[in-house]
Amino acid sequence: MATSNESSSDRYWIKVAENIPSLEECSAFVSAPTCGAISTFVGITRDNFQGKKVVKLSYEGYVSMAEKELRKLCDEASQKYDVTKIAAVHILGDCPVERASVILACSSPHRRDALQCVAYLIDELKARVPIWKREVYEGDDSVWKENVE
Amino acid sequence: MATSNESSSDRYWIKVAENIPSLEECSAFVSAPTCGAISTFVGITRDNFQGKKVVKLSYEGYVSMAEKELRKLCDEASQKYDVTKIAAVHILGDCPVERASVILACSSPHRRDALQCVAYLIDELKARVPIWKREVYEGDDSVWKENVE
Amino acid sequence: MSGSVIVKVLFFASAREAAGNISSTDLELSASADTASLRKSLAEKYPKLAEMVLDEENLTLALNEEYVTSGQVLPLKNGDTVALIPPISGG
Amino acid sequence: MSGSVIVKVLFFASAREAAGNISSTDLELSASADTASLRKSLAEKYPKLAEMVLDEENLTLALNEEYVTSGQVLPLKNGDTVALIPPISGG
Repeated sequence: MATSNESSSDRYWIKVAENIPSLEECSAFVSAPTCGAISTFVGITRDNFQGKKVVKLSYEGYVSMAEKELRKLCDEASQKYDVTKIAAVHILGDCPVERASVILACSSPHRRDALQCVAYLIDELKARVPIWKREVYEGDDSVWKENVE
Repeated sequence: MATSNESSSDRYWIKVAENIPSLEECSAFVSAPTCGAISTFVGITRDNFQGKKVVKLSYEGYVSMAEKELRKLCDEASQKYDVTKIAAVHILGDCPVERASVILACSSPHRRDALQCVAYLIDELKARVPIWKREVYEGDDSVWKENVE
Repeated sequence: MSGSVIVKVLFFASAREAAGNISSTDLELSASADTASLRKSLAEKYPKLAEMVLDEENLTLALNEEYVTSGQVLPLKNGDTVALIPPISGG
Repeated sequence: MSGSVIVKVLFFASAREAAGNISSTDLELSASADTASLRKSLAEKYPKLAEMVLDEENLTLALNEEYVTSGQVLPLKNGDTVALIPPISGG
């Protein structure tokens, strides 16, 4: 599954690229016989923002640092929560409406750790990982977004 | 996708049966152009419990009431959280190690509602939905489980 | 039928096993029957179920697919369905 | 080369646009250069970037793929990579 071009290990599947794995693939990666719970989060392009029609999001990243920050994040999450495996992938380039821009998945023996870990990961990703989103509206107007948190 | 045998509507996909949809199908069902977030939870058969090797779980349900309780649960969750669609499916019959027994998926414009909704759903499902789990160990010993929460 | 009611009783999981693997039965009860007296009737009819069915903490009833809450006593009428609900373990 | 250092500067998102769509450049700086003086050098070299690059709240630096925290001033040495990080918006 994970190729040598990807930042991965037996425990983590980290990827920041134009082609990212599907939700099913991320879920399958984190699945393990010792785990009773998998929790996932998928960030998706919405069709509207403050009354304006969104055509697509376009993502740019400092890829090497983004993957490095994601690895740190996974290490921290693994310290904080009893999780077995983590998938953390983020798209680059264009992301049309209803397409996934980010997929996070965690597995754990018990549900609370899996659920809390995913929530932690998306919050920290939005705060720390150097990736930028340009929101493109109908009529070709666009703006660089900022995560408010 | 949803057939006439299933308890569903445009908003909910509720199913308690031997054949349940996949994670991908649940995620696709809840996806909507207005939604920026999908959160999911998958409960899976683990291979061990307190040192004993688990061969499989076997689920039994009061199906009509289980689906009714799930619908009430979805209605409550929709009141409590800004969610757009919910999938809530639970397997009946045998569930071998690493197979999904329950899949929950929520979609929302923003992540916090989706994440919190899924956590709420699994907690309440475990407390209220009349489904029973028999844990079968190596050597054919088995026991009816109780959700402690 | 005046003077009695017939209710369908559904048995699940450990309750089904204790009742000799019966999944459901129709019971004829007095017209004044309620959920409390039903527990007693079941305890008499299925001795191996007695301890469980008389313990409201361990076995909940559902009347027409609605949980009967702890301490509640509801009258039964002809055609009602009562389910015996041992501790649940979905998920 | 004694007397100066050469650092690679990476420009992202709105910073790249303000620098005239330059993705990266090598800058020769004095041997005493640090992250604060780099901001000034960039402001001079790219006037349209000046307001942004001089505002630590609005543009963070990363030195060799590590964030430079607010108020921190780090020396630069030959071969360092400094990235200009506008407010991030991943997820």
